[in-house]
Amino acid sequence: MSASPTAITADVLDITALVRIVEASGIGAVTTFLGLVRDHNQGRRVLHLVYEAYEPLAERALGRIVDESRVKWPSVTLAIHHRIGRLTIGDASVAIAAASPHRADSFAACRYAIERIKQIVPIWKHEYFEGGDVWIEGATADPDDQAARDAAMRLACA
Amino acid sequence: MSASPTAITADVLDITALVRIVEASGIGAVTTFLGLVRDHNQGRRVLHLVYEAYEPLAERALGRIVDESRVKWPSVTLAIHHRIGRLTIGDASVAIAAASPHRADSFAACRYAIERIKQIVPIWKHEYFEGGDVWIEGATADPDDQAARDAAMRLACA
Amino acid sequence: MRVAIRLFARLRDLVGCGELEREAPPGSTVGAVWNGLVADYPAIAPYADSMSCAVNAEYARMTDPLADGDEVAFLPPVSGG
Amino acid sequence: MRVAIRLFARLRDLVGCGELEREAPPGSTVGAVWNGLVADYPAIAPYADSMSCAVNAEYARMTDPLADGDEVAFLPPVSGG
Repeated sequence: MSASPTAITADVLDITALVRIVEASGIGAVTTFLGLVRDHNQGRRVLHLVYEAYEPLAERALGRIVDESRVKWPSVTLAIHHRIGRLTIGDASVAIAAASPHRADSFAACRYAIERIKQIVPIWKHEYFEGGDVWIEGATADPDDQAARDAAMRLACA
Repeated sequence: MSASPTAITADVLDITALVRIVEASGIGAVTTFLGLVRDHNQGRRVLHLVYEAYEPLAERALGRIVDESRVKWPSVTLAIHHRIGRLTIGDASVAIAAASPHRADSFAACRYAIERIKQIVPIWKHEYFEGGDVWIEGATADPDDQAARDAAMRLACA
Repeated sequence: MRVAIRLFARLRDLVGCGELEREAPPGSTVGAVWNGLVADYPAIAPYADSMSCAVNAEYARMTDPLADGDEVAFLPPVSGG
Repeated sequence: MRVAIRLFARLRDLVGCGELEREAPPGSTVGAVWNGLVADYPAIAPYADSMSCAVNAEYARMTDPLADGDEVAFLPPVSGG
């Protein structure tokens, strides 16, 4: 597993290793988030997913999210790993760890991170379900879209 | 480590094992929280902590929190392990995992759980710091105190 | 009747013991047992305003009556998490 | 000048290829390269309203000018997480 705070990786995600990356003296709270592949989506029985990324830009977008978080929550240390390639039901597609002296900030930054990932990181989910396959298309990625940032901030356990 | 969803334990807490307890088919999101022993508290340099519990009541109080969560977020599966005994800086004193089909509920239930733990679980922290030691006393435990429940709910990433 | 008393954290330190037994008249309340304890250990009196109590490892009220063999616990404000 | 084009996800599937090269007049914008691509592959036209673009792995605007050797990427709505 990558020891970098941000990574796009084909490796299995390891939440304990991610926590180790953000741990530091003075830390009292770590909030983590794992996104897992669900067995159903919009009424379809999902068989597996293939995640694809525009890797260099995806890495930069993760770094941007870390920077945005640092501006809002200076005491939070954030790590984000997103998996690519073939994933089966129950596999973790994304893992986030947010460490801070106090818990309010770790919860907020962790939630903000997953919302922003879904908005601006160039990764695509190819869903293979019983009876076919489909590219999932979510948000038009625009890191400068202030309305999207505001929406993520509102959800950030404020 | 205990495979039970709730436990008061002297063992090292293992967040990956806790996630495994709550994982199930249909789960798309897992939020976890780890409380770690900080090196400072209220200006004191902390050396180590000793956590003590009234174990049978503490186990029941954890079960009560799980029940309260189930009423509010029926789709969430919650696991809570609290460590007792001697802990040093950086050790995890509490680990929570909340799994649900969608992330809003997993964040909310996880935050609610840590707030309620601090309100109603009969566990006490004995802080040994540079120059002395002190029993930390927080909340008067009253599981029926509706104002306390409401306060926890307000913080639950609503 | 005979009741077992459990004390925790600083309450235990003030009394110097975490497990005691006391004789009490049948039907005594949790509060009556507490008052008897305060008579023996005046230093714990201030906890009357901030502590919780439990009977047989269930949260209880100071007005709850006790039965022979009950375990009553007095709990300082908690600090888990 | 010569630009490299990167396509992802369904955009790539519609074109049948994820990496193309195109000749373009000096100073051509990202939008001009896109329009050339749409002329060759009309099926991708609807993405004009929902996609993002990047130049040399940085988010860009359709009005940004390109230089020789640039890599321009067209990105359908994202679905990570």
